[in-house]
Amino acid sequence: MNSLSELLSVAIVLLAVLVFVAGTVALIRLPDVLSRLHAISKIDNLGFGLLVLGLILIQPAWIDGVKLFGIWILVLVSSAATGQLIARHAVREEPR
Amino acid sequence: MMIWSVIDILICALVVALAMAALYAPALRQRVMFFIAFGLVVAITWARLHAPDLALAEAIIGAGLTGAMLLMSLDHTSDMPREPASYGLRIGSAAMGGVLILGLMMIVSSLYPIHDGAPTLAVSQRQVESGVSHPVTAVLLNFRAWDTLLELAVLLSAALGILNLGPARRSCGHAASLTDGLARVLVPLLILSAGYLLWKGAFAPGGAFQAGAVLASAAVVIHLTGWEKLPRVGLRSLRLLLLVGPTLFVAVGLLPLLNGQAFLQYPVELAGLLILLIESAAMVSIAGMLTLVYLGGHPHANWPIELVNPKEPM
Amino acid sequence: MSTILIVVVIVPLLASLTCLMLPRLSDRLSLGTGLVQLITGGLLIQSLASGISHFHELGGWSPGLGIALRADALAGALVLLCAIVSLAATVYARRYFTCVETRYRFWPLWWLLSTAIYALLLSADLFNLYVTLELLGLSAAALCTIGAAKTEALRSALRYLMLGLVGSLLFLAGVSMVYAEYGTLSLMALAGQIAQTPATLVALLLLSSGLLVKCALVPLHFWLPAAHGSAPAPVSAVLSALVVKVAFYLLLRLWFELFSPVMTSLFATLIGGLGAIAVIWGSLRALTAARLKLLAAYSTLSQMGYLFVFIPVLAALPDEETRQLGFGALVLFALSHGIAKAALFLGIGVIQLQVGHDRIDQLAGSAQRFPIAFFAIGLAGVALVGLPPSGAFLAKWSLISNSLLTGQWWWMVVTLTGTLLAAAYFIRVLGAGFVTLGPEAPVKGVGVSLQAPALVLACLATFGLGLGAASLWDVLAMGSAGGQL
Amino acid sequence: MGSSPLLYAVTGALIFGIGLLASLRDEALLARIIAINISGVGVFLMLVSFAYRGFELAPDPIPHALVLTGIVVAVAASGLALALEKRLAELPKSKTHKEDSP
Amino acid sequence: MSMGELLPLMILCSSLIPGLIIFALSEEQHRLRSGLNMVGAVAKLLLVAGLIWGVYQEQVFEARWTLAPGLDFVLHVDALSVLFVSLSTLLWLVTTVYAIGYLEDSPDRSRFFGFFSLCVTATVGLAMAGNLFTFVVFYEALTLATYPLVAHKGTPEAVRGARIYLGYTLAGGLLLLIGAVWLRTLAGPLEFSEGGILGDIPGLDPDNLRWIFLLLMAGLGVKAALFPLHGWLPRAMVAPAPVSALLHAVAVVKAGAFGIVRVVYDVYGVEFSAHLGVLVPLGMLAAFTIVYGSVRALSQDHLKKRLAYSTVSQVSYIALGASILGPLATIGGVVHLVHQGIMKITLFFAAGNYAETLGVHRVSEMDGIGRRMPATTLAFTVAALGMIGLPPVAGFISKWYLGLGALEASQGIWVIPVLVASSLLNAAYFLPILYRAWFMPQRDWPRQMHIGYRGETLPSLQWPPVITATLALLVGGLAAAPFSPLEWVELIALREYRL
Repeated sequence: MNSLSELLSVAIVLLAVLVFVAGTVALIRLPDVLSRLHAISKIDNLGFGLLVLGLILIQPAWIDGVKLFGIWILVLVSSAATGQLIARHAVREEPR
Repeated sequence: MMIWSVIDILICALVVALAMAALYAPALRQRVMFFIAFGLVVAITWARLHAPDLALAEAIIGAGLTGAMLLMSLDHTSDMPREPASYGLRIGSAAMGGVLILGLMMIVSSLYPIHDGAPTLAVSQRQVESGVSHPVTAVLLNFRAWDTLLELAVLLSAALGILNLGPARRSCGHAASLTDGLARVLVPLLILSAGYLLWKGAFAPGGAFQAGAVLASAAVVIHLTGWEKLPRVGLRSLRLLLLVGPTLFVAVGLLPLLNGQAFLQYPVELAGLLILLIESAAMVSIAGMLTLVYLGGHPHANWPIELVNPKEPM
Repeated sequence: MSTILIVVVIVPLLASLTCLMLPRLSDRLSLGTGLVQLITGGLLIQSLASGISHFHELGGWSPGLGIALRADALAGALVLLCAIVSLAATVYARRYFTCVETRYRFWPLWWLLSTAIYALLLSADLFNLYVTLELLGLSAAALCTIGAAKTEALRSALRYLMLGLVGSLLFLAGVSMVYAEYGTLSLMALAGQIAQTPATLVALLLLSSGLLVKCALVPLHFWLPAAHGSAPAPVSAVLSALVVKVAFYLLLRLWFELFSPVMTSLFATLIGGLGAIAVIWGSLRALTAARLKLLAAYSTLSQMGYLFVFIPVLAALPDEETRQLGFGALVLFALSHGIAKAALFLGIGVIQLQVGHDRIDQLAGSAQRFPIAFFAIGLAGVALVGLPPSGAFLAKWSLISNSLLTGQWWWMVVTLTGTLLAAAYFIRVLGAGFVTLGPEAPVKGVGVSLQAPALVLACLATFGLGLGAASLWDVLAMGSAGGQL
Repeated sequence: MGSSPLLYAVTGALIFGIGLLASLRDEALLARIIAINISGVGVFLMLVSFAYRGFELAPDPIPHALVLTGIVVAVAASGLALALEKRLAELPKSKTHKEDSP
Repeated sequence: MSMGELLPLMILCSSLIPGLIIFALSEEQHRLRSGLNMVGAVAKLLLVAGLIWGVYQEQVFEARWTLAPGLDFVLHVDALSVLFVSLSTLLWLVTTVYAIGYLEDSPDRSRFFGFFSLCVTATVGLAMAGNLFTFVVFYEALTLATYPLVAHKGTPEAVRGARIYLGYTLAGGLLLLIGAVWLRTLAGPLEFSEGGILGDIPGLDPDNLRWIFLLLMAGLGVKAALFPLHGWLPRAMVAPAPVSALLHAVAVVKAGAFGIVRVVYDVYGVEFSAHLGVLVPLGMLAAFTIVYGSVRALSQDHLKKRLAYSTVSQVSYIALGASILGPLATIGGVVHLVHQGIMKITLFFAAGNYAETLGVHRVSEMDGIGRRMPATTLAFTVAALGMIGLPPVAGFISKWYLGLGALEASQGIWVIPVLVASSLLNAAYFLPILYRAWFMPQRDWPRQMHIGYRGETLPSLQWPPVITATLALLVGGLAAAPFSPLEWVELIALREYRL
């Protein structure tokens, strides 16, 4: 736990965990579908982004960092698409 | 090292919790969701137990494909309210089951410590002759190639069985322009990574099954986005698709018999190349078979539901 | 390094692939493959009889690492049984499925099932047995739904598949336990090492219960009547004659070769008891069955029960010589039941094809309209009940004398009541068939080639095995490589 | 260090038991397929935990190959079962008759 | 394959091969079928003649085939088997002629004659069986071959009668099987040999042997129609006349009786069984069956049922003869096997003629039948008198010897009254038929079979009863002739008692 980058990465990962916890709490507490959807996508882009950033810092080889970044992009794309689809479905079903 | 045992306990607890949830959740829909989550956590367990091949396979096939199949078949299984068996029966069976499981767990724990069996040494000694550097692929495609060939046959029999079970699931129609965009990005990416997985299988976790499954997931994406303009795969080429893997495998296996060696005994210097050849053919077939398994029917069959060649005797 | 084993296993696989590739050739190809299998089976038995033991290390790796194929007398006898029955069923299926499209879908799956059976008989590796069991279960379930499958056929195929999966899972759990404890999967290596430890006992229980599900011993049997009863005739013939028997073959392998030190006499008596219940219960249900195929399926249940009644008698036999003879009787009974049951199902298929249903109470006049098929059913009945000219009679004779020898007379009582009940439900069928129709009934004849396989099999079961049984004993005596089988 | 694979093996045994019990219960097919897949994972967990040779050493590859084969076989079987179920659901609801009645 | 081995097999095949060929023939080829039948019957007769000559020269005929280790399929011909083979071959020839006439244009004749030949093959095989295992094999085969014959007509009653028949005989077969297997495990291979084998095998527990004897007798008793097990015989009368003639008067019933004689003489040995004390209960049961059968026959109005009950009682004579220790009683019992066969077949032929030509089934419809069908009724009368035991006809001889044997074995006190009582009862149920047939005025017959030929009925129906009746007279009258059944039985008794 000596070098600066490790210290920084631990801090960032802790932050990411915080976001995850907040998102989950929001998911449970919030009443309607759209706002809960908002909480979920927050977890995916912000929380996961911080996690990836934290990990990139402690990666020995830079290529692994790029791979991690690629993973993040993929998660972003898929969560946005699914979020949009669920929202479309929720809106159409609204008058239920 | 204490941190690792904490993580182990956490993972095991999560796995058991998700398993219980997937089995005893009230509604079928919830059970399928829990099952997919269970599959992902099990993928993490394989990673923890130093089995990257299995993590890949579990993620793609266990959670991915099986989960997709279950989701698709949710719509035609009615959630029949099962009247729970009498209270006494449930308690009795739970108790009896509990005792059995406890006994099994004690027995399993009595097996430890696992003596370091001969096989690990044998595999590493003969590794160089197997033509591939990654031990799991060596075992899968050289030492125990007969298992893999039979496994292909199992997949083939499932696919053939499904082929004559009526028409495939209707594609979900044109959901949204966004999914078109997503699919247009994802599908080529999947195909690319399938090729990469296949080629890497020789010296790192990967191989025919994972690559085939990735291709099948590409087909799932296509089915979900309902791309009608794709060229329809002809019946003849569908059959060929299913056949190329096993046939090539058997052909390569029979060659050594010509000069008096055993079945599936690849010549040592050609082993690497032959394994790659077999794996690529197998990938294509596995992709076809898994897609059929997902579609749940004959892609071309336009049988009206009742008319299933009635003059045919039962 | 004998390549005959490879021929036995690979020819059906190749046939399945080529039938899928070139459907138009599939009819002729299937006939050819059936003949090749019969010839190879004959050669295998002949070479085993002259004492050559067959062994084939796949991929050239020693069994510790790779998988080996092995054939001893028991496996050779069953390979021959499978070759005979599947050839007859193949000839039959060519006429049974009138619609060409169904046949094109039938052949590939049919030969996959045969591959599974041969691979299972010859394999000498525990995990390989799991994979072949799985292939067996899946292809059999898929075959049940060929042709215009009604809801009942689909529902029973589904139940058969699910129970097959549960059985395979139990088997796999047993395999993993064995691998954890002994570090190897090869049957030959394991045969010497198995010791009496609690983990091995649990492994034995898991393996055995997995297989008992597959060969439908009494507590786990409810899937069999529906599955065999509603499948098309050639499929239910192979299911009843071969698939159930192959699972029993595996049980024999495990109990007498691998786990013989763990195999207590209490366990054997328990198995015998379950077998006895199966014999009585199966026959009683067959007596009240409404349809011919259900009757045949229940009779399979009860005849399999006999095989389990043999186990405690063999386990209690004192010296090696009589045990070898007793074992020969067991194999003879399995063979004669396999062939006779296939003949019965093929005969029933003829009636069902022409009359459209197989309800027993409306079978009047079938003795006149399909004389050959009905004669085959009668003859198969003789072999199934175990009356003199048939091999089963010799087997029952030896079972009764062994049970008297070992003082366990109750097995004799079970055998006799079972035989009487079997005779009763066969009289019921024969009686219904003999009742003559009025002259005005349309006597629509049936092609001979549809009825011929049933008759050939029936004659083989009664006269062939009846008179040729002595040679089976010397093959078993000579060829029992591996274990004290 | 030998403790952790034991934990996984025991979890595997637990899941195998639970899954098996659930698969024998008379429920909708979907639930029984999930149960069978779960109990399959339980057995695979036992197998892989037997192969684990500690943190530094490479694990024994044979169980890994077995489990890979097992996973593929499991998906094939589940696929066939689901397809059968789909076909059953599509066929016109003929009167559910006991197997013995004509 | 020396002549000794070949002849038994040829005798077997001489009816097996025609039978199998006949199965394959279609209905229309009736000329070929009848030809085949006749050729088979005549060939068998000639072969049997050769056999008789061979056995007379003390030549050994044996064909052995190991079916399983320790279980041999043996055809061994000794004096006793020659007697039964010649009886069944001769009567098969006559019955075939009769059956061809009787089933003139009825359906399913190929199936009928196929099973008919199989049944005779089984009977002949049973006669030539060399050990108890082969005997059981043919015993069961006989059951199987006769079932389709009894159920031939296809009417519901025929099928029910056949079902009852099969139920009884299969159960009996199983009891025989248990006894045979149990004995086999105790005493090793049971080759039939004159004078019995169990006597000189040390260390056999007598109680076991008594139980085994009971099982064997129960198994054989079913076919020999001993008292509790005779139920199937009257019900099996639904079969067509040739079947009830050959089978229920000669083949099936005699198989049981022959089995009893084999077990008592060639397995246990008559002295050893007397020493075991099993013969007296057998004798008692036989005697009771004799009386019971005759009493039941009195009340039967249906002609064939009355004959059936008379068969039940007559066959027990053989069992009675076997159960009395002494050469004379043995001679009486065994020779009755032949005489009863000949007489009873005549009665059944006559009954068949009445049913076929005039549609007469009941005794009450038979008054004045003598004038309408003189030849058949004459034959019926000769056979009936023989059954009662009047001197010129064969029946008298066997009863005479039985009486002498009983006196010689000092068991006369209960055997003689039984014999006298049964003769009186026989008279009681046969004489009214004769009186009604000859002395009552003719009445209008239910059905007149119109036959071109001026005789009373078809030639092939009329001649068989006459032939067998004259045969009964010849056998009775010329009992002392060199090749008569009586001489032959004395030869058998000679060998059995090792005198």
